[in-house]
Amino acid sequence: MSIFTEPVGLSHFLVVGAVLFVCGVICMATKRNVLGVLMGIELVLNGANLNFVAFGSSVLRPPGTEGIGMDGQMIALFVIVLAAAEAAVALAIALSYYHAHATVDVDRGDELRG
Amino acid sequence: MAELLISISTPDWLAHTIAALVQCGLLLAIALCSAAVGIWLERKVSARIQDRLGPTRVGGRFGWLQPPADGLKLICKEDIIPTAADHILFRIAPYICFCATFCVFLALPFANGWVAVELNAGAFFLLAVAGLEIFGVILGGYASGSKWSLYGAMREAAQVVSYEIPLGLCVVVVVILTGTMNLVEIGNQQAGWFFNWHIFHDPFTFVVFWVYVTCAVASSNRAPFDLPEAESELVAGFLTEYSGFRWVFFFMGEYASMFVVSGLGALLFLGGWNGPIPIASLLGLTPDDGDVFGWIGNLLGMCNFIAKAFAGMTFMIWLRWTLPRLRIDQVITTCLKYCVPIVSAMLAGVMLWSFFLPGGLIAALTRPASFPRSAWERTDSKPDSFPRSAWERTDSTLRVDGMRDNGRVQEEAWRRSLPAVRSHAERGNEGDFQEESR
Amino acid sequence: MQAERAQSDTVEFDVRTDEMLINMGPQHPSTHGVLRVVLRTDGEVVSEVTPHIGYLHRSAEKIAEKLTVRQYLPYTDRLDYLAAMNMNLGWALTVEKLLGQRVSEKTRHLRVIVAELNRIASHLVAAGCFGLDLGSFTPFMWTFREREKIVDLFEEICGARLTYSYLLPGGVTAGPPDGWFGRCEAFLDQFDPVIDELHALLTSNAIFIKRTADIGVLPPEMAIDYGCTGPVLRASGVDWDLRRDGEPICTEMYDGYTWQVIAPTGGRYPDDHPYPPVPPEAVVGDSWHRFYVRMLEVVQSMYLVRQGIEKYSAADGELDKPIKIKEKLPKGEAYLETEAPKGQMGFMIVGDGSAVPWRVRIRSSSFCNISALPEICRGVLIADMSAILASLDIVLGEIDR
Amino acid sequence: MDTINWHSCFFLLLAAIACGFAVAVVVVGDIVRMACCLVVSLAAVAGLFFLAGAEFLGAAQLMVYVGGTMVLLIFGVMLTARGPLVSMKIGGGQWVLALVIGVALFAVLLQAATSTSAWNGPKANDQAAVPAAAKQDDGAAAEQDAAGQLGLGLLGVREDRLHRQDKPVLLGGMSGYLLAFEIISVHLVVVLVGAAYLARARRRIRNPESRAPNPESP
Amino acid sequence: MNARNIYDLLLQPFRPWLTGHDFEAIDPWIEVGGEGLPEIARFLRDQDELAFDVLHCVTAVDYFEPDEKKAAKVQWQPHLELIYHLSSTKRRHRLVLKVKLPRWKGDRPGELPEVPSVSGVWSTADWHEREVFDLMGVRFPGHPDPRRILCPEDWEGHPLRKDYQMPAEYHGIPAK
Repeated sequence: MSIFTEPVGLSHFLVVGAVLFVCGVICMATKRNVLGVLMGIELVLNGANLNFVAFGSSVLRPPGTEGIGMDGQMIALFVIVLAAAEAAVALAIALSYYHAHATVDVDRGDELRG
Repeated sequence: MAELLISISTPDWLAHTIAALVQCGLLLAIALCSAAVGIWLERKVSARIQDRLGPTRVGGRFGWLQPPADGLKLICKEDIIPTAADHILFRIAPYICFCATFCVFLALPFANGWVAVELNAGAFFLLAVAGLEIFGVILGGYASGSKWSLYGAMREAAQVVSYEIPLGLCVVVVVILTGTMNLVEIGNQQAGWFFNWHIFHDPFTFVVFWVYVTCAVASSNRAPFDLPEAESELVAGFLTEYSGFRWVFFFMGEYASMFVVSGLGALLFLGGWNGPIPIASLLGLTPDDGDVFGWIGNLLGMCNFIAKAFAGMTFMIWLRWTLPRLRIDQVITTCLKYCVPIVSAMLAGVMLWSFFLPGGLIAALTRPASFPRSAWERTDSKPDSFPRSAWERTDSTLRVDGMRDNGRVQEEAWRRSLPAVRSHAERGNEGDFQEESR
Repeated sequence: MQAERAQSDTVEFDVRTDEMLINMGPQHPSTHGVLRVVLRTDGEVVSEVTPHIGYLHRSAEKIAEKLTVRQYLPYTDRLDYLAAMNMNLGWALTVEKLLGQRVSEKTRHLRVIVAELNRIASHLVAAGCFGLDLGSFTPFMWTFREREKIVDLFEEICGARLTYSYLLPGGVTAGPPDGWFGRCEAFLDQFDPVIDELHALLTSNAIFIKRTADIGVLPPEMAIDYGCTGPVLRASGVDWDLRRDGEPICTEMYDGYTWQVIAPTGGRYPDDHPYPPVPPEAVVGDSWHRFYVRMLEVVQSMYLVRQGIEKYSAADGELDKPIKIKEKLPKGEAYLETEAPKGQMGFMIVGDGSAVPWRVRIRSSSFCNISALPEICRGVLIADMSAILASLDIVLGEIDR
Repeated sequence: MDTINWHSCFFLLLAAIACGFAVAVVVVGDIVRMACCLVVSLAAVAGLFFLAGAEFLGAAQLMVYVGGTMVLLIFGVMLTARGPLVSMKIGGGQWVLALVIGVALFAVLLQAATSTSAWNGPKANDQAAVPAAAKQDDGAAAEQDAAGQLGLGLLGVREDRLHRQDKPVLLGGMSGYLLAFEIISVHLVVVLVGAAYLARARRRIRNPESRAPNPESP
Repeated sequence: MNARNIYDLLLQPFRPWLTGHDFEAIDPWIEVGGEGLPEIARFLRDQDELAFDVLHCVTAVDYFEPDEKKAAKVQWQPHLELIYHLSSTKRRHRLVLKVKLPRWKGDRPGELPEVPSVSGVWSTADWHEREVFDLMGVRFPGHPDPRRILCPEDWEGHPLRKDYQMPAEYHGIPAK
């Protein structure tokens, strides 16, 4: 019984989601570039999204069990849309930060300024 | 095909892999051929417009072997990577560009059921994947390490992202009309005479079609919207530092994407594989008349579709050799100040029209308007029916479903061969089967 | 509009980016040769333009100090190589001015014919390249097809297709072959409708108007200040043409000809013509007008060629023989500007009594026209740069000399 | 059992791509390459969505995320990428800290993902039951028109509950996610305007046409 | 208005700077002293009856005979002559201004002679003066951008001078 012949289940997806999530967290922690941090956030959101979709998918469940159905996909859809909006705002902030400081290093932005 | 291989005692996994590779090869061939024919067409049409002859000798008459000859020459050329370039990205970019275009062919139906992967969200998938092409362009432009390339990449990003909005809205208009995003179904709903085509559905769709044409030209970077590679301003834009076969990949990508947007336009608005006159059904070549006749009918349909796609390409070529290029601010203005508002208004118009006169223009002229019962009433009164089908699920779509069942021989061959969707296909068949037996 | 712009010092940018220095040229498709323009850009907006010339410098003035004036003639071909006849004519007239000579009637009319034909050819190249620089390739092929016919005519008359060396000081190398004037007229007849086609393809094209109208506006005062001449000056509304307003030796050549100087004075072009009207967006002195003036001048040149052919056949006498190879030059200096297609082409010859000039000075029109580039390109978009450069219609051969 | 489950194979392939490039995002220093790796990873996630039967979502992921957001991101990278800013390193200590936290988090998540038995997939010996289950859950319908279902779901019509007696198809008095949908729409508009405002910069440059002296150097 | 009338008009305000004239030449000219050039130029441009709004050309002639045998025969002393060709689009008349200069400032070889720039009066002079500086070696104090224009920035010598020697090589490129 190899992995190639066995059907994938929910937990397989969850593992992938976990990997993405953790990568995103590490990315957020270790990057000094504003945009790098932003990319970490995207990864985290995607990991979460994958979980939502997996939970909602009827293909991945053993028969008879009940998932969250359509809700999973709908939440994932909202997450995608919100992530897009978040990216736009974050990018705009990054740009004006860059104009103000001539750098995109998050560690240098330690003062509040109007 | 996989079944055939299994029957001659090939291992199951090998059989499926071979079948998948053959299918991919077939698709690749279609993509490359469309690009090659596009290049040949470009050379001939531009030559006619400019009082020239164009290629005449290569391959005997009409220079029909010119594109392969060009390709051979370009592949033999020196492959130059500038020192300032980001080597890895510079190498990857052309493949991204080409692969994205190629992936679109996966979901592009050529005739009723003749599609590699029949996706429910086909139209959406097509738009999404076609939009990935710009990654190759942006990366190529950035990685070249040249300011002109960077400008080309920036322009590409600004332009294509802007034009995705009206392009998407144009598709949404058709999706609202048909009630499905399945391209095969969209094509089948336009069967019959040419007035069944969506472009003639109502005045709004007619306008939307022209907006689609504008956006399609813009999103495939063709003149007058060819700013990313504007040769008189940016030397060659993102292509400045590319040479040899990497350049060929970009080029192929461009022509293949021209074919794709033309094909999508034909599918959405111009009846897809349905000719202006339903010759196939008049001659008795529908799937109802038997497999062989159905197959011949489909072949005719494919010719029809390809002819429409190339007509679209010819139109784009004609535009390119006639018009000067727009400026970047004018390109964005065209998108945001004209295309988006127009198509939004048309979207509202189409919604109203299909609510009051669901049958289209011809139906509106021949039949008195009947106010449809709302979907809600139906849902309440008949909870077992599919509410999603709402009021669009008219007789025609049911008929189409029947046609699809009969044309399953080819369809299944396509489906089974692509393993990713095999299980899905099986389940789909299972469902259909039970419906039938019921 | 002008006043409004002048009032505010603040320019608002949507997204500010780093300033970037870009070399446009010397290998760039729309710099018409080896011009190099350094652009300081902010995104797509050009904030400063610095032309760098000299890549084609070949010491034309120094060479002239080693050759007699007749030997030097082929070098004038290479100044504005798209209008070599007019370069020859300028040189010939300057030498004649220094020598105090005048040519016969027949020579005069022949000179008018070839000079005006070359003006048509040069303006055709300008129009075609204008289209090319705006991204439309077809007009280029169409105009070159017509130019090719003119070049064929020149090949018949002098054997060369680009560097003619035909109009020598004192005369011409040889008379036209039999039937040449007939072929000239045949060309003009078939060329008439082609002009309409070009107008349809470019002048009245909506995108063309959007790309050129109100772009690179050169006000008349600035044009005069920078010494801009030719169609560039006239498109700014200055009614000035050396064929009419020049020194006697120039204007005498056109005695008895009826034609008009094309300049939009008071916002109007001189005559009713069947060509597309001025679009409301266009401002006098912008790129569109520079293109339009050339297109209308082509028609005037056609009138002149037709009249020249008529007058040549009617004129008595023979064609003049050119001066001797080693004709001695008098002491003194003569400066003469003639109306070449791209503007006023000036030659100065300082004679010291020998056959070789002591000093020759070449004042080229493109040199002055392009010196206004930094002024008119401030704040335009990169795409406008190529439109403006195309509208100035420069030839690096005469800028760098 | 020697029949290859292609679904699993493709899952493994896409999962490997998604995870591999996600790790690459963390490891790679160059910001542009990072963005590229992220693109590939996200595209693979879109593929996983397809495998999970969420076609519409997969396409949406490709279009919005990969096509829109990432282009925006790369745009931003290109706007701000100047030599020293392309790759910025951080100290080893921080790396170690981040890794420790990351690994711990991963361990917890892994434990959670594999421990619940109900989350394990349909075993191979249950395969005979799959079509039946699909039918019961109306899985076929779910695959037939996922987008339509999704749309109706937003409106509160739960088609996936058609065959369930315990939950209502139409929630009385509720409209599903309609409110959330509307809020997000408004939110998006606000975000667009806000982003445009933030990125906008006023500055003074010397206007060439007014020859007055420059009041403030740029 | 011919050169003689213009000369009469100039005589009143600028008598000390008018150093010579020739009204019988092919192109009649007036010679002025270099230091008074900008004022005269401004006067020529702004005076309504003169209105010389166009500067066609600025050029220089090097009167120097490197060949000693021939040098004995010439009538002039070695010098440079700057020539300004002016005309008016309003009044339709022409004028040639000349400025005589020593070949070297203070006759010390290598020190370039100087003439105040007129680029503030006619913008045409901007590039033309750069060209004269580049090829003939005359400095124009007051010029906004005194760089070489045709030759490379690091070129040595001024090619149009009669005693100019072409360098043997330029950045490793043999020039002879």
